[in-house]
Amino acid sequence: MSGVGKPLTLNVPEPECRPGDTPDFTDFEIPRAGAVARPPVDVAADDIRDMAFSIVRVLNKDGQAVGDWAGSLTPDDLRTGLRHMMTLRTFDARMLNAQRQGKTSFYMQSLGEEAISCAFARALEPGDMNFPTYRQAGLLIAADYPMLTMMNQIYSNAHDPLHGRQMPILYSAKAHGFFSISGNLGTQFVQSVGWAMASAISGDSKIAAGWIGDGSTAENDFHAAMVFASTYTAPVVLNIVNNQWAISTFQGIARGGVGTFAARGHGFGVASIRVDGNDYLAVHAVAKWAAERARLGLGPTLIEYVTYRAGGHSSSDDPSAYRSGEEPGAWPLGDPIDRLKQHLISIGEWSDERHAQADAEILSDVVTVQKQAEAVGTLGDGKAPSPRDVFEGVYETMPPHLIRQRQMAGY
Amino acid sequence: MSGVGKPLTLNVPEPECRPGDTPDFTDFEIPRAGAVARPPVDVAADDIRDMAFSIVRVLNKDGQAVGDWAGSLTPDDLRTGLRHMMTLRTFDARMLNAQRQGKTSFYMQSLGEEAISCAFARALEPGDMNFPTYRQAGLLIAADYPMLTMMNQIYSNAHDPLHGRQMPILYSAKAHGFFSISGNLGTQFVQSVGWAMASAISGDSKIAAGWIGDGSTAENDFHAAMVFASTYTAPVVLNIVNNQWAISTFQGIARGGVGTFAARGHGFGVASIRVDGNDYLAVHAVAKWAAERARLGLGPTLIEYVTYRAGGHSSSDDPSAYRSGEEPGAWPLGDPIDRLKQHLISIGEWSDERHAQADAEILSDVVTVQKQAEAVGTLGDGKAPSPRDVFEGVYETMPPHLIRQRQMAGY
Amino acid sequence: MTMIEAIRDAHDVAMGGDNRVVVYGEDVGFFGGVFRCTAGLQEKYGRSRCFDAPINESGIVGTAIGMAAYGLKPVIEIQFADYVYPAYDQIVSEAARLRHRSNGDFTCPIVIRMPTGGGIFGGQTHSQSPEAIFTHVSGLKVVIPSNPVDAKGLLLASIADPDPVIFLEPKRLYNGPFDGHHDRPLTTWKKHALGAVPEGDEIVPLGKAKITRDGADVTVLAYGTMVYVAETAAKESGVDAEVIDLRSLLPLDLETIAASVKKTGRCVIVHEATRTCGFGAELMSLVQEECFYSLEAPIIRVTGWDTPYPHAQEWQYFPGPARVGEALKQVMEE
Amino acid sequence: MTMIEAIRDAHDVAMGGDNRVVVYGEDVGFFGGVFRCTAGLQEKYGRSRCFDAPINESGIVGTAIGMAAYGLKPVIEIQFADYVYPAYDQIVSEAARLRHRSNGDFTCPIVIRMPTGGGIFGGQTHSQSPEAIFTHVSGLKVVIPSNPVDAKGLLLASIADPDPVIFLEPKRLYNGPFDGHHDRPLTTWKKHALGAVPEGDEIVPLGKAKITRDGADVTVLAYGTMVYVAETAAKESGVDAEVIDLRSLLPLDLETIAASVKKTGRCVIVHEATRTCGFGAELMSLVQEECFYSLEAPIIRVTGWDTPYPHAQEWQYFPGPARVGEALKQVMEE
Ligand SMILES: Cc1ncc(C[n+]2csc(CCOP(=O)(O)OP(=O)(O)O)c2C)c(N)n1
Ligand SMILES: Cc1ncc(C[n+]2csc(CCOP(=O)(O)OP(=O)(O)O)c2C)c(N)n1
Ligand SMILES: [Mg+2]
Ligand SMILES: [Mg+2]
Repeated sequence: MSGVGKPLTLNVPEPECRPGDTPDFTDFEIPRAGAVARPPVDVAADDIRDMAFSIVRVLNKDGQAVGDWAGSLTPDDLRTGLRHMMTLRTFDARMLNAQRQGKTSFYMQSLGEEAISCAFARALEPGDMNFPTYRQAGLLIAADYPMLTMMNQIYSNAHDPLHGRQMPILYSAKAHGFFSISGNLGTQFVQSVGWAMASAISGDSKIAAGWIGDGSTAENDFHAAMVFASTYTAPVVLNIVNNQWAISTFQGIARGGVGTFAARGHGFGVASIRVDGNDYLAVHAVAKWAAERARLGLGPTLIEYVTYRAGGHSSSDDPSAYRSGEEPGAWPLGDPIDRLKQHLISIGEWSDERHAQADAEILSDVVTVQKQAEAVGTLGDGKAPSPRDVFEGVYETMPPHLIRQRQMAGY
Repeated sequence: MSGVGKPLTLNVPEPECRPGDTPDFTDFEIPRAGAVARPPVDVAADDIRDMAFSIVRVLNKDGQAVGDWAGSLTPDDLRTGLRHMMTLRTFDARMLNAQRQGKTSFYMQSLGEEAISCAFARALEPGDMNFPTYRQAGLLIAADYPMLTMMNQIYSNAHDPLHGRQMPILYSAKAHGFFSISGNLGTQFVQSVGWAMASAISGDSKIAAGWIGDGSTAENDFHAAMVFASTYTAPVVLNIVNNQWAISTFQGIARGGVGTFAARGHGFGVASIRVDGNDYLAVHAVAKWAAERARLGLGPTLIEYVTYRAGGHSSSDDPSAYRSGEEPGAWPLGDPIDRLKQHLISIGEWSDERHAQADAEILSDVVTVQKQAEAVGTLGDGKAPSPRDVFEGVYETMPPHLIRQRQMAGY
Repeated sequence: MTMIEAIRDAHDVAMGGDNRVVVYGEDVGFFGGVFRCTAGLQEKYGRSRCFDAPINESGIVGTAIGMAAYGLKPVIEIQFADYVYPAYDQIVSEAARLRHRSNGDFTCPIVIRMPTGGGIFGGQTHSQSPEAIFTHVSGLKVVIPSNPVDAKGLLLASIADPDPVIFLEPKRLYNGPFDGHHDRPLTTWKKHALGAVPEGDEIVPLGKAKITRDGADVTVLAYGTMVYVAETAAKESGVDAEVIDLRSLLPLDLETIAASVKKTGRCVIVHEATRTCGFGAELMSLVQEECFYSLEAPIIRVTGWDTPYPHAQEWQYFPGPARVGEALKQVMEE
Repeated sequence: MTMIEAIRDAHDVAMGGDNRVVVYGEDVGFFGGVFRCTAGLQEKYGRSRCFDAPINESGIVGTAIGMAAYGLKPVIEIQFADYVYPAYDQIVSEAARLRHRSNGDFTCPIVIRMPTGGGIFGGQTHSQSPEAIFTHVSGLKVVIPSNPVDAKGLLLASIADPDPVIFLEPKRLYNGPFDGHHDRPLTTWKKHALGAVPEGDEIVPLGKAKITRDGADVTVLAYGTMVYVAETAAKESGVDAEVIDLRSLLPLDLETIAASVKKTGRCVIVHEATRTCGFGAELMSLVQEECFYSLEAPIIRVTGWDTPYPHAQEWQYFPGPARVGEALKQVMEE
C-alpha cells in the first residue's frame, strides 16, 4: 500500500475526440436554463462556490428566457445585440476571406463566441476599460467603434491608426474602453488589475475587465492577476473564455484532470461563476452582476464562459489536423446567433424574414466599408504607412540614437 | 445600488499588530488536537476540501498524542526527532552568533519552525528529492548530512563543497535528497514538479517535495507548479511553510483577505491540507500520508504548515521595526521542541534531566564541529577556496573565452 | 530535406538513441508543433516522451530543469522566441547557474529550441531575435543554424551537450534559403546542397564557425538568415567579401573570425536583432580587441533598428542585401 | 545626505507635487524597503499611495503598467536587480512597447527602481548588474546614478519622464562613496561634496553624462560604483585619465564620449556586469564607430568575469582599482 518501489507513470491528458473519432458530449454536464439562482451582488465568495461547477443559463432549448438571471434586457436591447453578433460574424467572414486573397497577412475570428464580447460590452459603462485578447473584437463592434478603422488596421494601410506597426486585429481603442492588444498571451490579465487598482487609488468609479483564454490561464500572469486582485479587492471583472481549444491543445492540458477554470478563483476567495457563453442573455446578466459588484467595492469576480471555438485558431491554422471536423456541429450549447434569433422570434419580436433582411443589410454595410478601406490600401498595395512611423513613438521624444538610425535608414 | 459614480477606495491589508500593539490571536481559529479525521490516501481531493480550512493537530495541550493522525512514530523515532530539532536550533544559534562575530557574511535560521523540516525528512525514502528554501536546513540535519560540511559552506572556507561560490546556507546535497538552494524565491517549486514528472516518465518510484514560503506563494512559479502538477498528476508533495511573515510583510499580503494558502490547491483539484507546523507528530503523519499518495500515483498534495518565524528574517533583519516584540511569545501553537519534549515526558519516555543532558551533548558536539570548521577557515580568514574555482564549473568544459578571462585574472 | 524535417530528424535520432531525451512544449505533442518540427514523435515514442505542455513558458523551462536534475535530457520548444521572456528567470537564474552553484552536484543538460527572426509578416511578437539577452548570461550556450545540415548536426550536438543550450531556429529558413529578396520567387531546400542532410547521428560541433564564402577584402560576420543575405550582398555588390557563418555564438569561434579579419583588414557585422547591445556589439568589441592593428577601416554593423519589429514596414526593418551591400562598399571606401 | 536619503527625498518631492505618483514594492510600505529608500512615505501619504506588494515581481510591473495606462505614475521597487527577471516579459513585451504599438493611445510612464551591483558579499543573487538586458530593448530608458545629488535629480527626472525608466541604484554606494579598496575604512556621503543634495525638485536631465575628472591621455567610461573606482585608479596609476560618469545609458550622451575620446585617443571602459554582451560592448562599438581614426590603441574593457558573482571570491570578481589601473597603463603602452 505504501507504493515504495512501484513504478510510476506520467499522466498526459488527452481529449476524447481526435480526427476520425465521433464527438461525444454526453459526459458534459449542462444544467437546465434557469436552474442556477442569482445571488445578491454582495454575496460572500465562498457561499457561491457551487456556481463555479455549474453553468448559468437563461435561454432554454425552446428559446425562452427563464430563471432569476432573465429579464435584464429589453427586446430593443436584444435586437441590438443580435445585430452586433451578426455584424461581427459577417465582418470576420469578409476579413478572413480578404486574408485568403492576400490582402493582409493574418486574421483571427470570433466564430461561435460572438455572444461573449458583444453582450459583455453592453454591461459596462463609458470610461470602463477592457484588457482584451485577440478574440474580443465584439467589444469594439458593440461599442460602435468604426468598422472602417478596424479594416484600415487589418490592412495596415495609410489610415491604420497604428501606422502599420501591429499585426492585423491587434487594435487599440482607449476612447472605446479597449486596451491595446498584445501578441503575448496573458500579460493583459494582471494589467487589468493594475488599472482597476489605479481607479480605486484615484477615488474614481470606473472598473476594469480582464480577458484571457482557457489555454492562457496556464500563463503565470493569471496567478499574478488573482493575487493582486484578491489582496487589494480590485474593482475588476476577470473573464476566462473557455472555447475548449488552445490552437491544437484541448482545454484539459491547461485545466488538469479535474475542476473547472472558474474554480481557480476559489483558492483566492474570489467570487467565481461559470456561464453559458453562447447565451447572450446569460452572458449579459452575469457580466452586469459582476460589474456591479466591482463598482460597489465588493471586489473581483472570475467568470468562465463556456463556449466553443467553431473556426480555426487563426488564418494560419487547420484544425482538421487535430480535432474532428464534426466537433463544432456537435457542440451542445449551440450557436449564439441562432439562439438569440430563436428567442426573439419566440417572444414575437423577430422573424426569419427580418433576420434575412438584417443579414443582407449588414453584409452590404460591411462590403461598403470594406471597399472604402481597400480604396485606401491593403497590405503591400495602395497607400501604406510611412517607414518613418517605425521610428516614431518608440519614445515620446525621439532620442539621438534613433534619429541617427532613422537617418541611416533614409527616412 | 449600481455603484455608478460612487468613489472606490484601495483596500490594503494590514496586520492587526505592529510595534507597540499587543498581539491578540483570539480570532485565530485552532481546532482541538485530534479533531481532523485522517482520510484514506486515495480520497478525492474535493472530498477533503474542509481540510484546507482546518488544522491537523496531534499533540494536545497536555502533551498527549490524540486522534487518527497519531501513532505513526515510536518513542525512539520521537527521541530522534527531538534530537534533530535541538541540534538544528543549537546549530542555528551558534552560526548566527558566528555571523555576528564576523566569521561569515550572512545567516538564516529556522527558529520556531524546526518541526517542519525535521519531521518531513523522516517521511521520505532514500532517493526522493527535496527542493528546499533557505529555511529547511532541518532536512539535512535529519538526513544526517555532516554538520561540518554545512559549516564549511557557511564559512566559505577551503573545504566548502561549493567552493565559496554561494552565500552561506545555500547548500546542495544531492545524495541527501536536497536540491541546490536558489537565492531566487519560488523557482524551485516548479522544478520539483519537473523532477517528479521525470521520475514518472522513467517508471521510477521516487517522489519529489517542493518547498515555498507563505510570501513566496505569490510568485508566479507557484502557479506553474500547480498547473503542471495537476495536469500530469505528478508524484510530488508541495509544501507551503506559512510562518506568518515575509521579511516585514505579513502573510495577508500574499494570501489576500480570505481563505488559506492551502485553499490555493482547490482551484487545481489538488488535495490540500493544513497542519500544525509546530507539532512534530502532526507534520510527520501528514507528510507520510502525502508521500504515500504521491508514490501510489495518486498525484500531488498541497500542505500548508501553520507556524511562526520566531526570529528575524535573516541576520540582516531587525523585526522590531515592523512587528511587536511580544508576538513570538504570544504565538498560540507554542514551540515545537517544548511540545515534543512534553509529549515524550508525558508518555514516560523522556525527562527534564535527559533533556538538559541532551542539550549539553548537542552543544558540545556542535562546538567541536565548529572548531574543526574554523580551523580550516572562516570567511576571509584561514584557508579559502581558490579564485580559479570561480571560473570552473560554469560549464562542464571551460570554453575558450573563459580560459582567456581566467588567464587575464591571473589564476 | 527542409530545415523542419532536419530538426525533426535530429529529435528522432536523439530520442531513438537515448530514452532520457524527452520532448515537450506548446502544441508539440499530438499536432507536432505549429511549425511541425516534432510531428510524428508522439506517435513513435509515446505520450510520456513527447507531449503537449500548458501555455506557460516559465513552467516549461522550470519543469525541464527539474527533469534535468533528475537525469533526463529535455528538449523543449518555445513556440516563438518572442515568448521566451516569461521563462527568462528560470533560464538565467536557474538553468545557467545550476552546475556552478552546486559545484556539479546537479547539472542542467536541456535544449531550449525556439523559432527566431522575421521576414514572415509576424509583426513585433513573431519576429524577434533575442540572442543577445542569452549571450550575456554565463552558463548558457547559444546556437543558431542557417541550413538543414547544420540544423540537424548542431541540434544533435546541443542535445548531447552537458549544459543548457539556447537553440535558435531562423523561421524564415525553415522551408528554404532566403537571401532577403522578398519580391523574388521562393526557393526550397530541395535544390540546395545543404538540404542534403546525412542520415544518422552525425553532429556538427558547437563553437566552430564556417566560412561559407571566401574573400580577400572584407570579412562579414553573420548567422541565421543573415548568412544568405550576406552572401547575396557580396555577390551583388561585387565586393570580394569573406562570409563567416558563426553557427554558435557562445562558445564563439573567435579564432576563425580573427584570422579572417587579420587577412582582410575590414569587417562588417550583420544581424536582424535590434542594434544597441545586440550580439553585433560584442563581435565588434572582440574584433577590435583582437585585430585592432589590422583594421583598415571602422567596423560596420548592419542590424535591425532599435524599434519594435514592424508589421507593414517589415522590409524596411529587415537588414536586406541592399543595406548590407552598401555597408560593404562603404567599408571598402574608408 | 546618503544616497538612500536622497532617493527617499526624491520620492517625497514627487509624491508631494503630483498625487498620480504611487509607490509600491516588496516591503516598501510600512517598513519602507529593505534598504529603507521609501521609509516614512506610507505614513505621510497614506496606504493607497505607498504600500507593500505581494512577492511577485512580474505582478508588480504588470499592475504598474495597468496603473500607468489609467493615468497614474507608478514608481516601483524591485528588491534586488537580481530579482527582476520574472518581470522581464512585462517590461520588454509590454512596458517598452505600449506607446509604439498603440501609437500613443496608451503610454507607460513608470519607474522601476532596483539596487544593483556587488561589493556587499551578497553572492550571485544580490550582486548582479543587468543593465545590458535593458539597454538592448527599444522603448526603455536606463539610468544609473553614482552619488546622492544625481540620485535625487535623476530619479525626479525619471519620474517626470513620459516613458518607462529602469533606475539602477548601485547599492554599494547607498551609504558612502566606494573606490574599490574594500580593506580600507568606509567613508560616508556626509563628508562628500555630492552628499550635499539640494532641496526641492531640481532635476538632473536624462541623457547627459558628466566628466568627473579631466584628463588628457585616456578616456574612462564608467557608471555607478565604477566611477569612483575609475577615479581612484587614475589617481593611483598616475595616468592622466579623463573619467566620464555616463549617468544615463539609454539615452546615451555619445557627444560627450566622442569628444573626449577624440581628444585623448584612448579609451578604457569599466563595468561590473559580466563581460560578454555587457553594456561595455556597445560602448566599445560606438566609440570605434565614432572615433576610429582618433584611436591610438585598442579600447580596453575592464569588467566582471563571465561567471556568476561569487561569494567568497568577491574581490577577485569586482573590477577594482588595481585592475582598472593596469588597463590604464596598458592602454598607454600600446
Ligand atoms: C506568451 C505566449 N506564448 C505562446 C503564444 C502562442 N499562442 C498564440 S495563441 C495560443 C493559444 C491560446 O489559446 P487560448 O488561451 O485558449 O485562446 P484562444 O485562441 O482559444 O482564444 C498560443 C499558444 C503567445 N502568443 N504568447
Ligand atoms: C525573486 C525574489 N524576490 C525577492 C527576494 C527577496 N526576499 C528574500 S526572502 C523574502 C521573503 C520571503 O518570505 P517567505 O516566502 O514567507 O519565506 P520566509 O522567509 O518567511 O521563510 C524576500 C522578499 C528574493 N530572494 N527573490
Ligand atoms: Mg481557447
Ligand atoms: Mg514566511
